[in-house]
Amino acid sequence: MAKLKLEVNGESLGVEAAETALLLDALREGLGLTGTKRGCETSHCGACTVLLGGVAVHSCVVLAARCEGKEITTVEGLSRDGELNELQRLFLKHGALQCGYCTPGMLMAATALLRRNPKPSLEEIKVGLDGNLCRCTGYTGIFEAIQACALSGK
Amino acid sequence: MKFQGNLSIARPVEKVWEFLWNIEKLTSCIPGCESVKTIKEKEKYELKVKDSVGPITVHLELLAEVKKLEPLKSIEIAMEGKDFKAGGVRQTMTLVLTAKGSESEIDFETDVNVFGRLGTLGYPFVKKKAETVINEFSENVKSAIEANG
Amino acid sequence: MGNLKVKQPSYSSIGKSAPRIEGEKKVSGAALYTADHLLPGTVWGKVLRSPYAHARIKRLDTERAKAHPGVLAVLTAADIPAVLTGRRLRDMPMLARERARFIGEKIAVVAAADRNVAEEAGQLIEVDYEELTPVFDPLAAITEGAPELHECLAEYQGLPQIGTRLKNTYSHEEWLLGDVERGFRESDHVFEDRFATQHVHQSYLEPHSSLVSIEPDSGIIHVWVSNKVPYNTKNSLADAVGVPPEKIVIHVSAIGGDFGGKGALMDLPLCYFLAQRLNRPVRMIMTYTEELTAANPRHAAQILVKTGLKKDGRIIARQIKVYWNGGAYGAMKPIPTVNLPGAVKAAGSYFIPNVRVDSYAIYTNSVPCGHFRSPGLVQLAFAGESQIDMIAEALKMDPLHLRLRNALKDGDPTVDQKGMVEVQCKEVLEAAAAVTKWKHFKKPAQVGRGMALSYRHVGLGDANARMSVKPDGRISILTTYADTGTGAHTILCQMVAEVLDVPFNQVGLEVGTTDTFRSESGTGASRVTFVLGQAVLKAAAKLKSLLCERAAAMLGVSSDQVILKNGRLRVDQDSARSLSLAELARAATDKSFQLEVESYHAEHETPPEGVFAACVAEVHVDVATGQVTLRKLDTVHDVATVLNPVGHQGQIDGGIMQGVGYVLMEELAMEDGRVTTANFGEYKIPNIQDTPLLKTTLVHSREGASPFQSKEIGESAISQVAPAIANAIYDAVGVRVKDLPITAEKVYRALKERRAENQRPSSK
Amino acid sequence: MERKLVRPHSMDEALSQREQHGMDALPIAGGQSLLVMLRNKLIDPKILLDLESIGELRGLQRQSSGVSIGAMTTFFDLLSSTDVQSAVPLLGQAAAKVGSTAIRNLGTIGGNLCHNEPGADLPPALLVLNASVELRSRKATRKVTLTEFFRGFFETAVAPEEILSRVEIPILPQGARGAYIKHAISPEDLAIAGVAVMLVPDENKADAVGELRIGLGGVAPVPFRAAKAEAAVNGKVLNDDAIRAVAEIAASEAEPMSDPHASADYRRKMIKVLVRRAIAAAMERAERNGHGKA
Repeated sequence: MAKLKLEVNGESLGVEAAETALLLDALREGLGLTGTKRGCETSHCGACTVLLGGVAVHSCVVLAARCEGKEITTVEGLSRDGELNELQRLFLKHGALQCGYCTPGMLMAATALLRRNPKPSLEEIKVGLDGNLCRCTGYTGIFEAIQACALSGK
Repeated sequence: MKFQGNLSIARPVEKVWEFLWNIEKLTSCIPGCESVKTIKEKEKYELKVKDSVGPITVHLELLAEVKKLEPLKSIEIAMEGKDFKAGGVRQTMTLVLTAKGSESEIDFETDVNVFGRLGTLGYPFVKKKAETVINEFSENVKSAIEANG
Repeated sequence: MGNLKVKQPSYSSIGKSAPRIEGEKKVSGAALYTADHLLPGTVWGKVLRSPYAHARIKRLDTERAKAHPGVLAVLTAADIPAVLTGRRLRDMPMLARERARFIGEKIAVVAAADRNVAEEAGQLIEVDYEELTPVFDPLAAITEGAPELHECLAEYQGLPQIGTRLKNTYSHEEWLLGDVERGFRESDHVFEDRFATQHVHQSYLEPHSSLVSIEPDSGIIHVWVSNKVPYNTKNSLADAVGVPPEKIVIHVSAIGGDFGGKGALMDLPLCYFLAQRLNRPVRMIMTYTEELTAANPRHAAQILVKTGLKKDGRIIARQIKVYWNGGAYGAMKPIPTVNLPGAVKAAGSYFIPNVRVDSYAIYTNSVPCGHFRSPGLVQLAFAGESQIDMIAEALKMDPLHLRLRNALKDGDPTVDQKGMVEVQCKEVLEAAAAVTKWKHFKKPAQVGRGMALSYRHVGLGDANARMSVKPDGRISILTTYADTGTGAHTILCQMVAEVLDVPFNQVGLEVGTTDTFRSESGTGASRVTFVLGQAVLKAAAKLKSLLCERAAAMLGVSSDQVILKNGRLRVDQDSARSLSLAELARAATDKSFQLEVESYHAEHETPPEGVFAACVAEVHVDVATGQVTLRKLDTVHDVATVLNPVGHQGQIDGGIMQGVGYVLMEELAMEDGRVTTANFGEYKIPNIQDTPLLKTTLVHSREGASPFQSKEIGESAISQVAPAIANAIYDAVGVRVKDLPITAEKVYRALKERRAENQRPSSK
Repeated sequence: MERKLVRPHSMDEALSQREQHGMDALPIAGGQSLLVMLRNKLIDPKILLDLESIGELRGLQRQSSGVSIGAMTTFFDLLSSTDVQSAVPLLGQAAAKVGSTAIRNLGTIGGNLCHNEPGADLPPALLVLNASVELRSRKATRKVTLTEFFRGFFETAVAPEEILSRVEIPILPQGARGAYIKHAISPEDLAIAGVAVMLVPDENKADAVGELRIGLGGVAPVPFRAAKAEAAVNGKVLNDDAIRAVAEIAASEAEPMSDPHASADYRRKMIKVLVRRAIAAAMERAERNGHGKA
């Protein structure tokens, strides 16, 4: 077993995990951060998307040990002391979620997209979220929420 | 998974049968076949096959049984084996021999069933791998027969 | 009646896009789904599954597995009661007992603290199988030579006593109107076509999960499970494992998508047996490979449609035979006839005097099938609405006119309704034609348009509701109906805010456990707003009169002089004298009585009002590769009051994209009973890049069966999408593909055949 | 016995692990395919050799002789690198078509080549770029052309004691134009058929083709160059008939296999369509910016 020191949402947390443990299991089972969801576990659905060094990754195909010394952001880190951020509010306003299981991953992928490209076109939004499946919304509400967030510039 | 194919061999039927009849030689044409042990002549054999699909390595201990044996005509072999980690394999193979003038032709039909993790998650890899293994096997058989004079 | 622009009564909360009440938890990652409940000491349960489609289990040796380091328990059928389970038809063992009937059927279960150990130990279980002849095609399963899958079918609990018994058939449902033979005799044209549809997976992103923890002293069995019918599940679990139902408490948690697929027991009994044996909480979470190979997908089907028409295009006879590939067990089907609810609408949205529908649910050695959004109707609409276009082509009629010519109208009988009411069929069709300029569409090369139509009814069932005023004056609804993502909970709060005339954010909703009420149907079949909505409104009415009564006593007036207006109890004509809800609640607690009411509501009769929807699809076909690109999708929906516009639109868009996946890409491909598309790289569902331009048009009418004159939307947006796209492909390049999905390769092959036919010198 | 994770900081350290343990020390680059196989127990190496912290495997240098790309360069690095855009735009085009955003963020060129899954997007492009790979062991370094590198179904020339360290792409001839076209159900899939084409103009005859290179993916156990088809047209005028002939020959060189997405026969037929379209796309790009740089 390995003793990892992970920087998650600005906090330095110790977690015990197998040497080749995956980040998804370290976050959920190790640190009890169950906001990141376990979906397909084969790198296709995106429900487990988190930010690693500000970049969107599927935490089901990332070694936890590799994340030491890098900044990890999960959905729990988006809101500051209970206050939802602009993207979260717009997801609610535009019906960008229904069952909510893809939402944590979708929010993280959208956050990474907007950091890389603050004013994305519809096509760029589609490419930015091409690794995040949603079965409830038909994706339209998600487009609108991200476009609104880009316009608001927050 | 069912595969068919046929092989034309530039040797007379008797020569080809002599090879097919010799089960050790025949089964050693299986790619990755490391050892063949006769348990009961012309009936039961134990094979050790090690093969890999990229990083996936499979160590199979196969029990091969000769189901049907019609000299100069056809031979049917059933094989079954397990790999502790990846799962198991069950295969039947029928070879039918026909004379083509001074040469001969083998029509073969094989049905491969793969179980365990290889059977579910590995299915796409395994199916394509099975195709390449069978092509390789038939080439080995052809070159083995045509090789010795 | 044209596009009736009905003046909607002005509401304060109803008709607004109120934000999802559980939304904040979902976007912040705080929402707890079954797998998110982390109890200390929890161990994993993992299942060993049959590699054979049909086999006798001769020997089962678990010694080596039990001895494997880290393994805490290994259970097989011998260790558990020989009870058969099922939502209606009880035909499925919890673990295969001497006989495996599909690849993936559960043979044994292993418990270990480490998930990997639990998975690996399964391989150490030695099983001797004797292979039996399998049968995979329903049409073969009913022939004499087919193997009998369930010899003791007659003894099964819940076996429907209807229709005729074919081999391997556990349900034959018949729907009749008039005399279909006479209808065909009087027809000038008769068309007969066969269609085939594939297995598809609901593809909710949350895999089935269950967690069981048993309190040591009291023996209370706490259950968290991704299941939307907690009371049915509690009772069937109790029967299955032999414990009194009162011992079981199911905590209703958030569900990560259902679409009809999360109503069966799945791994729950095994989870219990392990928890009971180990005195530790046990969790079982299906991997997505297990979901795609051994859950409860939508039924594949062989469908025969025979339609008779008069010269003038009137349809006077339609006969449908549908052979459902039910899979190895019927245990996943919830309705009493153990058949598919869509069968009743097989004849389509048309007035046809003579109709016969035969719907057969048949055993085969493949994955047991269950419900998926508008079960049965999606398959039958593809067949029926494809054939309508084929008929229009043959009669040289515009497909729009053929539909308008036969569209259902008020008072028309169908196989299950004496006379339809509030029918908006023509209006929906005319609106679709108008908004897409159907008649004057100049068709660019390889572009085509297709149309389709279907209708649904709202779902039936029963529901409880409890309502109280909290000390801070907030109103709290208590339900045990899960919101599987549809937004139903938000709508309930809007309804209560409306009738009690309080601001929307002063109404909250809590989800209880199966201790809260005795029993109810649970979420499904688009019944929640209709049935639970009325239960909640009854509770609101009771609460209102209780509040007025209490306020009257405190204000010293008679209760009929008190009115509830924008959040305060006021004396009529003297509104200065009033009390806030908070004051009333505090007073109530002093006098130690609760401001709490309870209500129950049941609906057993399908309301005669159908909810119609049309779809016009525009596609481009790349003739060199056969690839279909969806350019635009117009859908038209028959609505009355729209309770929550954003929620309503979400149900439409979600239903559409599931329809798009169904027709163009989704298939649980099977080879000799084995599902070969075992992950999302192989089983393709629409992703964000596949969403075309979607345009929704609402056709308003006055009345709806659901509260506030609203109509069903959950399952009425999906069924017409597949046939509309199939018809558009025909319009674009003249090829008719009658077996789903319509992949690029199938279009390519059909195009080649058509080119070959054109070159062949005509036989005359 | 618990699996070990070894994270060497130098090639030496990594190569000695490989020398000691061979295939049991399985290198992991981006891990986007490998970790799925690990999680599902299809592979069970004793050691995972994490290449992330080896500086020598990183970096993309544009030299006069061409472009040298470290094995740990991610797809995202490739599709956003200005050097790639100007020197070998075809590689950026192919990298943009691999998997999804998250996979492009972590997946690497070295991992993609060593996994060698049929239908992968980079191999056809790298084949027509005449790329070669540098394979290093503790004792020696050798350079292998890509055609020799792809040995068999999921198999490459990497020996148990070796690690793929760099991908070398020679400078493109003047006026060369490339295009990569992929036919798949959804953009993020492996290709049902993937065709890359590089069109090198003939110095003296304006409308003739000096050299036509065709790379095919997803239509055989390994990605390969359609050598026969190329030979049929090098030096000739590329008119419609010539293009159709090239497409026919290329299709005949394939050994496609069936899977749930497409049958073998359909894959072969798609090669004809895609080769014609790729050549047209490359020629159209040639006209668009005259005979300037690729």
